[in-house]
Amino acid sequence: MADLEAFRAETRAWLEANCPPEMRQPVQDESDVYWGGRRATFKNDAQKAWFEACRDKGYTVPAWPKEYGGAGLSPAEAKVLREEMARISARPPLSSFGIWMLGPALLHFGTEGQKKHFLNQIARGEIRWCQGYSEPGSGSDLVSLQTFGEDKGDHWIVNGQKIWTSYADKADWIFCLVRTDKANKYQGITFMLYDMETPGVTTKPILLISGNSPFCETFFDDVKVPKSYGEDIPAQVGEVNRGWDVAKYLLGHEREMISGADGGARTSAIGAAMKRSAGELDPLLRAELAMFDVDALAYACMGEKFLDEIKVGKAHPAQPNMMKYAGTELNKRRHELFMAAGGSTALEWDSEETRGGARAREWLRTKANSIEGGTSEVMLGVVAKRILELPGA
Amino acid sequence: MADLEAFRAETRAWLEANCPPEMRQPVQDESDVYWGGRRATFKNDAQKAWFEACRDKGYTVPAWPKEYGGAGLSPAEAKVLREEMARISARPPLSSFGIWMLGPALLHFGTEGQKKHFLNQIARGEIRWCQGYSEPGSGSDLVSLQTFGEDKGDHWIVNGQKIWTSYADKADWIFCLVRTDKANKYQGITFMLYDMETPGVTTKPILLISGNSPFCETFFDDVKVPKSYGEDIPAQVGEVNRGWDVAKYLLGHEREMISGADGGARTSAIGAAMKRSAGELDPLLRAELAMFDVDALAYACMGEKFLDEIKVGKAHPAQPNMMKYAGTELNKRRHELFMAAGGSTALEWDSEETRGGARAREWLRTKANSIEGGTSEVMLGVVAKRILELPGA
Amino acid sequence: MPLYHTEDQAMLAETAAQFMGEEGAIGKQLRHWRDRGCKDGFGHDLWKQMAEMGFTGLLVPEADGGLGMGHVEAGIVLEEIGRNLTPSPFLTSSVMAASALAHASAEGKGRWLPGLIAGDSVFAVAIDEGAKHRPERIATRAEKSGNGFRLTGKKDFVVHGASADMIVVAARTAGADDDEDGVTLFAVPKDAAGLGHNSVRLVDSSMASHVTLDGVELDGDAVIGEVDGGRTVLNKVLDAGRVGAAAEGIGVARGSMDMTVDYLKQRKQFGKLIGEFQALQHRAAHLYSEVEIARAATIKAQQLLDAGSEQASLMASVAKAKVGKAAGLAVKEGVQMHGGIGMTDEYDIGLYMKRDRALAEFMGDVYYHADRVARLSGY
Amino acid sequence: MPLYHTEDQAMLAETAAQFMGEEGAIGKQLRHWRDRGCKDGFGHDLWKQMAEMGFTGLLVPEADGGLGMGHVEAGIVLEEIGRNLTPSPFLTSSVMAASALAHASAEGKGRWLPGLIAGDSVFAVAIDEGAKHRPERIATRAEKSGNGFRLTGKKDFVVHGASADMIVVAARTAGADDDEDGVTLFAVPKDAAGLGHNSVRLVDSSMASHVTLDGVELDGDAVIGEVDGGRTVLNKVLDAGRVGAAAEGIGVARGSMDMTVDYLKQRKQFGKLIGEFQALQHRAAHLYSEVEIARAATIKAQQLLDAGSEQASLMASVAKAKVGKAAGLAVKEGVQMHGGIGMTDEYDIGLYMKRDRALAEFMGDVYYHADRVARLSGY
Repeated sequence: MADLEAFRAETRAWLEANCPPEMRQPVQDESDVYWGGRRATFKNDAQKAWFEACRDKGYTVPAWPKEYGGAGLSPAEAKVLREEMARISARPPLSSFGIWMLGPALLHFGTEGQKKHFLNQIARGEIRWCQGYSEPGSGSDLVSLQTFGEDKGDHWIVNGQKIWTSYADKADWIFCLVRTDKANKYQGITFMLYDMETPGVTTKPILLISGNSPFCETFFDDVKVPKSYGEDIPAQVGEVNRGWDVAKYLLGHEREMISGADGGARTSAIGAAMKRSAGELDPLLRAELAMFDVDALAYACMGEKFLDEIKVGKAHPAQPNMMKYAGTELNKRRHELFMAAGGSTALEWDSEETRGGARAREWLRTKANSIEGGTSEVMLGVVAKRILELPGA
Repeated sequence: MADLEAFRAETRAWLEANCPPEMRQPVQDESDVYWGGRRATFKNDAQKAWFEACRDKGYTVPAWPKEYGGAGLSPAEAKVLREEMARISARPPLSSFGIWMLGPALLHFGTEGQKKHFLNQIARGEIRWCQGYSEPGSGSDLVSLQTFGEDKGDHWIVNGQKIWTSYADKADWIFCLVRTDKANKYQGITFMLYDMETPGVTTKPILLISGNSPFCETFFDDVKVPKSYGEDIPAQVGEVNRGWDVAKYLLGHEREMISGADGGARTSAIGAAMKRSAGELDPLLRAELAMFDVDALAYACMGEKFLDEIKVGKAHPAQPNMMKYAGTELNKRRHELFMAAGGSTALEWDSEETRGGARAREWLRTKANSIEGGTSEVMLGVVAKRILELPGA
Repeated sequence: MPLYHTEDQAMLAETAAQFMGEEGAIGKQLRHWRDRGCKDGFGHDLWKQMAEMGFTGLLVPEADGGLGMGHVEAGIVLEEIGRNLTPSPFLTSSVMAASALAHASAEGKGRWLPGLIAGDSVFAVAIDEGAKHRPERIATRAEKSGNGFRLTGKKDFVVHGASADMIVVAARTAGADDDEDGVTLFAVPKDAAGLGHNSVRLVDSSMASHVTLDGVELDGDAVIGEVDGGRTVLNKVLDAGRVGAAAEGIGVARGSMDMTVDYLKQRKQFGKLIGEFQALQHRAAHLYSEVEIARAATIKAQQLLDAGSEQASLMASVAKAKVGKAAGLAVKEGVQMHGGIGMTDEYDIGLYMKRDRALAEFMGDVYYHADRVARLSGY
Repeated sequence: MPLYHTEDQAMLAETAAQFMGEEGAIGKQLRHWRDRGCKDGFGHDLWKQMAEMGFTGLLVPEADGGLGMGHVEAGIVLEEIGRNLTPSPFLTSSVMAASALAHASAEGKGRWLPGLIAGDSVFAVAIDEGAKHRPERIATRAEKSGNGFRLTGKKDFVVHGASADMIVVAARTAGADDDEDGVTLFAVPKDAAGLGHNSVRLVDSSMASHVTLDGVELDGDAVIGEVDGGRTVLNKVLDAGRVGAAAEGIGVARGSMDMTVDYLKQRKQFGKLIGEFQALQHRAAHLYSEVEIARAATIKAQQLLDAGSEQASLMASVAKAKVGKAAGLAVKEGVQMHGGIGMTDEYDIGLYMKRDRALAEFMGDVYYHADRVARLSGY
C-alpha cells in the first residue's frame, strides 16, 4: 500500500510534467483522437508531445510487459494511473484496435516472436490495425464466413469480402478471419495478419444513417499472404484452422468494452442534467427519466461488481454477454431520452448551435450498439444457453 | 330505423314490466349469477322471476332462432336489447357455457335434431354444461390430447383425464374432446357430448392462487358414451374424428370473449378513478396510469373496429388472436395498477373493508387471462404465422 | 359510424397509395431533394401534382372551392405520405393552415385558399416557443397598432417556415403568457417586414425555422377568427395537426413494419430465414398488434373530429401518444432486425427512424399527450 | 470494497441457505402456518432457532450482546428468507427495530435487546399512515403529558403489529404534518393502554395491523433518539428497511426464477422442452440480466449503508425500485411460463407472486422510490 501511494505521487508528478494543458480536456471530435499508423499526423504539438512522452514511458499500453513496449504495471498500479489520468481529464495518448483487440489476442495466443514484433509496433503507434470479421452474408452467424485463403505452400491466396471493417481505409494492417478449410465449419478458420497495401486489397467506406462513415467494405482479390514474416513470426495467430478460438476470445473482450461496464463515469442521474438543459420537464418525461436513472444507477453497480469479479475470476465466462446486452440496450434508451428532452432542437442536423447535430447523430450511432460485437439477440441466446443452461440451440 | 325505434320502445316497456328492481344492480358475487341446470336454485324470487320472464320471451339467447328457444332478434334488434338492458343495469338472466360455447358450435356444426334438442335445453337453462379440452400434458399443445374413446359399435368407452374443466363439479353435461383415432393427430379427435352422471366420471376441484376454485380435474374411467341420443341426435358435434375443426371454431369465439373486445364499457380512463379512491397519486404512479390509459383507450377503439369489421367479414380470421393477446395483457396491467393504487389496503386478503380481499383476488385471477383460451405465446405465434406470414413453425 | 373505411374512402386510399408509391417514392422525392441539399426539403412539382389529384384542398369546404372532405380522408392521404416518407407541405398547409383558414374572413379565404387548392402556395403554422411543445403558453405579443397589430416574439419548430407564402402565427393580444384567453391567430405573409427566418435542416431532411417577429406590422384583416378568442381556433388547428401527424405516423409505422417483415422472410442466418426464429416472430407479432391498435385510435380520432364530438380532443391526444409509442417501436425494431445494414444510409429503414423522430416531436410527443390525457381525464 | 461477498460472508450465505432451505422451507413454514390460519403468520419456534443461529442479533453491536455485523450480512440472511418465503419477524425486528434501538438510551437497550437477541421478543415498526408509504408526512401526535407523552393517531401496514412485544412508532411532537423536523420515535410496549390493533391477513399470508393510538401514555424513557429530532433515526430505520426489503425481494426473484428455469427444462409441449423455445429463452435471459443488476444495486446499497456513506440513502431507493421491477418481472414471468399449473394453489410459484406484491409495497413501491431518486438527484 505504501508502495502504491509512492507510485501515485510519482505518477502525479510525471503527469504534471508531461501532460500538456491542451491534452487535459475532453475529446471534442474525431480529430482530437490520435490513432497512430504510417499515415498518422498530429493535430498539434501538444498531441505529439503527449503521445511521445507516453510512448517512451510505456504508457500507451501501461499494463503490457516492458519487453513488448508497455510499462509492466501491476493491475493495482494501472488502476492508479487510470485514476490519476481521469483526475486531470487526460486524453488517451493513443487509440488503436491494436491495443484493444489484437494486443490481447497476441498476449494470449501469440508466439514470442509475434509478441516482440507486433506488440512493440502497436505500443509505439507505428501500425494502425483494422478488424476483418463480418461478411455480407455472415453477421450474427459469423462462423459461416466465406472469405477463402487457398494454401499455396509458403503463402495463401485470399479472395472474398469483409464488411464493417472499422477505418479500413485508414488502417495499415488487418487482422482477418479467413476460411482455410471448407469442410470444417468451426475448425476451418485462420486468424491472419496482413498488410492492407498488399495488391488486391481495396476498401470502400459505408455511409451510415448518422452521416458518418467509420466503417468500410473491404475486398480481397487474389491477395497473396505470406505464411511467415520472419523467424517465429507466423502470419496467423494461434494455429492454422483454429482462428475461431482467437475470435471468440476477442469477442469477449469486445463485449466488455461495448457494455460500458468499464465506463465508470456514468454513475450520476441523467434526469438532473436534462432538467438543467431543458428547463421544466413534462411530468411524464420526468417519470421516464427517473425510471431510466433507477436502471442506469443499478447498472453502474453491476458494472462495478462485474469488474471486481473478473479480477478475481469469479465472473461467469458468459457474463460479458449479459453485460453487453444490458449495457447497450440501456445506452440506446439513454439517447432516446436525450432526444426527447432536447425536443425540436435535438432534431437539428447541421446547425451550429447543435455542433452539427451532434445529439441526433450520436443517438443514431447508438442504434448500432446492440448490433455490433454480437447482437442483443445473440447475447440473449448465449446467456440462455451458457448461464441458464436451457436446452436446444 | 322507425321499426327499430318501435322495437326500442317496446323493449323498454317490457323491461320495465319484467325486470325486478333487485335485478337492476351490478353482480356483487358468484351467488348473484344464475347458471341454470338440474341442481340450480334461485337466490331469491326476483332472480327467479327475471329468469323465467326472459326464458319465456326467448331473451336468455335473444339472437337465436325461435325454434331453438331464442327470440329470433336481428343483430340490430339484439343490439337495442343490449343497450336497453345496460341502461337499467339489468343482470344477465342466465349465464352458461352452453350459451357462450356449445351453442355457437351447434348452430354452426350441429344437425337439425341436435339443435332442436340441445339448444332448447340451453335456452331454457335446463342443462348446465362444462368444457373438456385441456389435459395435464396438453396445455398450449391441445391437439396432443390423450383421452381416448374406444369404438365399441354403438358406443365409445372413454378413458382419460381433463383439467381446467370450469365448474365440472356443478355441471350436468360435458362437451369434450376425445381422441378416437390414435394414428391421426388432427383428424383423430371427436367433439363428444355426454352426461356427467354417467358412471365412471369423477371430478375434483382445483384450488387457485386467488383462493377460488372454479376449475376441476375430471377423470373418465371406462365411461360409456352412446353414439346417439335419438333420431338425428348424434353424440358428437360435427363428424367423428373431425372434432378439431369444431374446437378451433370455438377457440376463436372464446378468444373474442376473453379479449374484452366486446366489453365496450371500459372506455374511460382508470387514472381518474384511482385518484378518487387513492387520494393524491405519486407522480410516477400517475405517469404509469396515464401511459396505461393511452393504451387502454386506444385498445377500446380497436375493440370497436374489430367488432365493426367482424360484422361485415372484413376482419382477418386470425385477428381474434391478436385481440386476445393485447386485451389480456392489458387487463393484467390494469390490475397491477389497481393494486399499486390501492397500496397496503389492496393487499388485504379477507378483511371486511376489502370485501374479502376482492381486489387482490381479482388481480391474481387476471394472471390466468393470458393462459386460458390459448396463451399469449400461442397467440403471438398465430399472428406471426397467419397474419404476418412468417416462415417456419 | 363503423371504424373502417367506406367504399369511397377505400377508393381514395387506393388512389393515394398508387400516387405516393409512384410519384412520392423515397428515391424520387426524399432522397432526391435531400441529396441535392434542397432548401425547401420538398419538391414544388409534387405539390402541384398533389393539387391536380385534389389532395391539397381536400379539407376546404366545397363552397370555398375545395372538396369538403374530412379528417378521415386527410388521414388516408397522410398515411400514404408516411408510408413513402414523401416530403410535402400537406400536413402544415392542407390540414393545419386549412383548419385555421376555415375561420378566416371572406377576404382572408379569398386571398389564401386559391393558392392552397392550386398547389401554388405553401403554408406553415407557428405555435411552439422553445424546444418542447407547450401551446398552453403563448408569449409572442401582438399589440394594437393603428388599424392593425404589431407582432413581436420568437417561434420555433416552424416546419416549412422559410418556404411558406403565409404563416399562421399564434400571438397574445391580452393577458399573461399562461392565460387561456387573450390569444389571437394571424396570417403573416412571407414578405412582411420584420419577419425573419433561421431555417435549419432536421434529422429527417425536412426544413424548419426559428422565426423571429421583430415588430411585424399587420392589418386588422390579417386576424383569423376572433381577437383575444383565438384559443378555440388554435385548439382546432392543434387537434387537426395532432391527428394528422398520428395518421402520417401510422404510415411510417406500417411502412417500416412491412419492410422489416419482408426482410425477415429473405435474410438467412444460421442456415434459417431469420423470420423463422421464434423470438423475432413474437416481437413482430407484438409490433403488429401495437400498430393496429394505434391505427384504430387514429381513425376513431378522425371520425370524432369530423363529427365535431366533444371527445375528439381527448382522442386526438390518445392517438398521437399511442402512435408515438407504436411507430417508435416499429422503427426501433426495424433497425434492430435489419442488423448492420439497417445502420447504413443506403437502406431506407434508417430514414423511417429519422422521420419517426421528427413526427413524434411535432405537435407534442408521447409524454406531452399522455399527460394531457390524464389532465383531460381529471387526474 | 469489492462488490462480492468476502469469504466470511460466503460462509454465512451457505449457512443461511442451508438453514432456511431446511427449517424455513415453504412446506414447513409458510404453508404450515397459513393452512392453520395462524394469528401471527409465522412460527415462534423458528424465530427462536434463528436466535440460536445468531441471526436475530446480527446487526446489534457486540457491546450490546449482538454480533456487530452489517447490512451486507443481514442482506445475506434476508435473501435466503426471500428465496424460501420464510415467514419471520426478522426484517421488522432484527433489521428495522434494531436500527432504531441502536439510538435508544442504555435503559431502552437493556429493556428490549436481550429479548430480540434471544428470539423471545418480536418487534414491529409503525410509520405509514394511509394505504401508501409517505413517511414525509407524519400526523400521529405525541403531546407532552406529565413526565412523558400522550400519543394519538392511526398507523397502517404495521407488519407483525399484533404479534409484537414492542412497536417503534414515529409520531409528531412539534410542527405541521409535512414538516421535516418535529418527529420523535417511541418504543410502545404491547400492553400500553390505548393501543389497539385491527390485525388483517395480507395476500402473502403475513399479518399486519391497523394500529390505533388512543391517548397512549408513555414515560419519557420510551423516546428513542432525540425529541423532535427523530427524523434522523427514522431515516436510518427507513433505509435499513428498504435495503432489507430489497434483499429479501432479490431472494424472492431468484427463487422464482430458478423454479421457472427448472420448469422450462422439464415441461414438454409440441414435442419439445419449452425451454427450447427461443422466445422463452430470450425472456428468461432478459430476466436473469434484470435480477443480476438488481442484486448488484442491493449489495452496493448494503455496503454504502455499512460505510455510513452519504450516497447510501439514494442507493437504497435505487435498490428498492430496481428490485421492485426485477422481482415483479420474475414472478410475472414465473406464473406465465408455468402456464395453468402456475395458477394453482398447489404449486409454489403463485406464493412467490403474492410475497413479491406485499414486499414491493412495504417501505415504498417502485413509483415512490423512482420519484425519490429523481428528487434526491435534483429534478
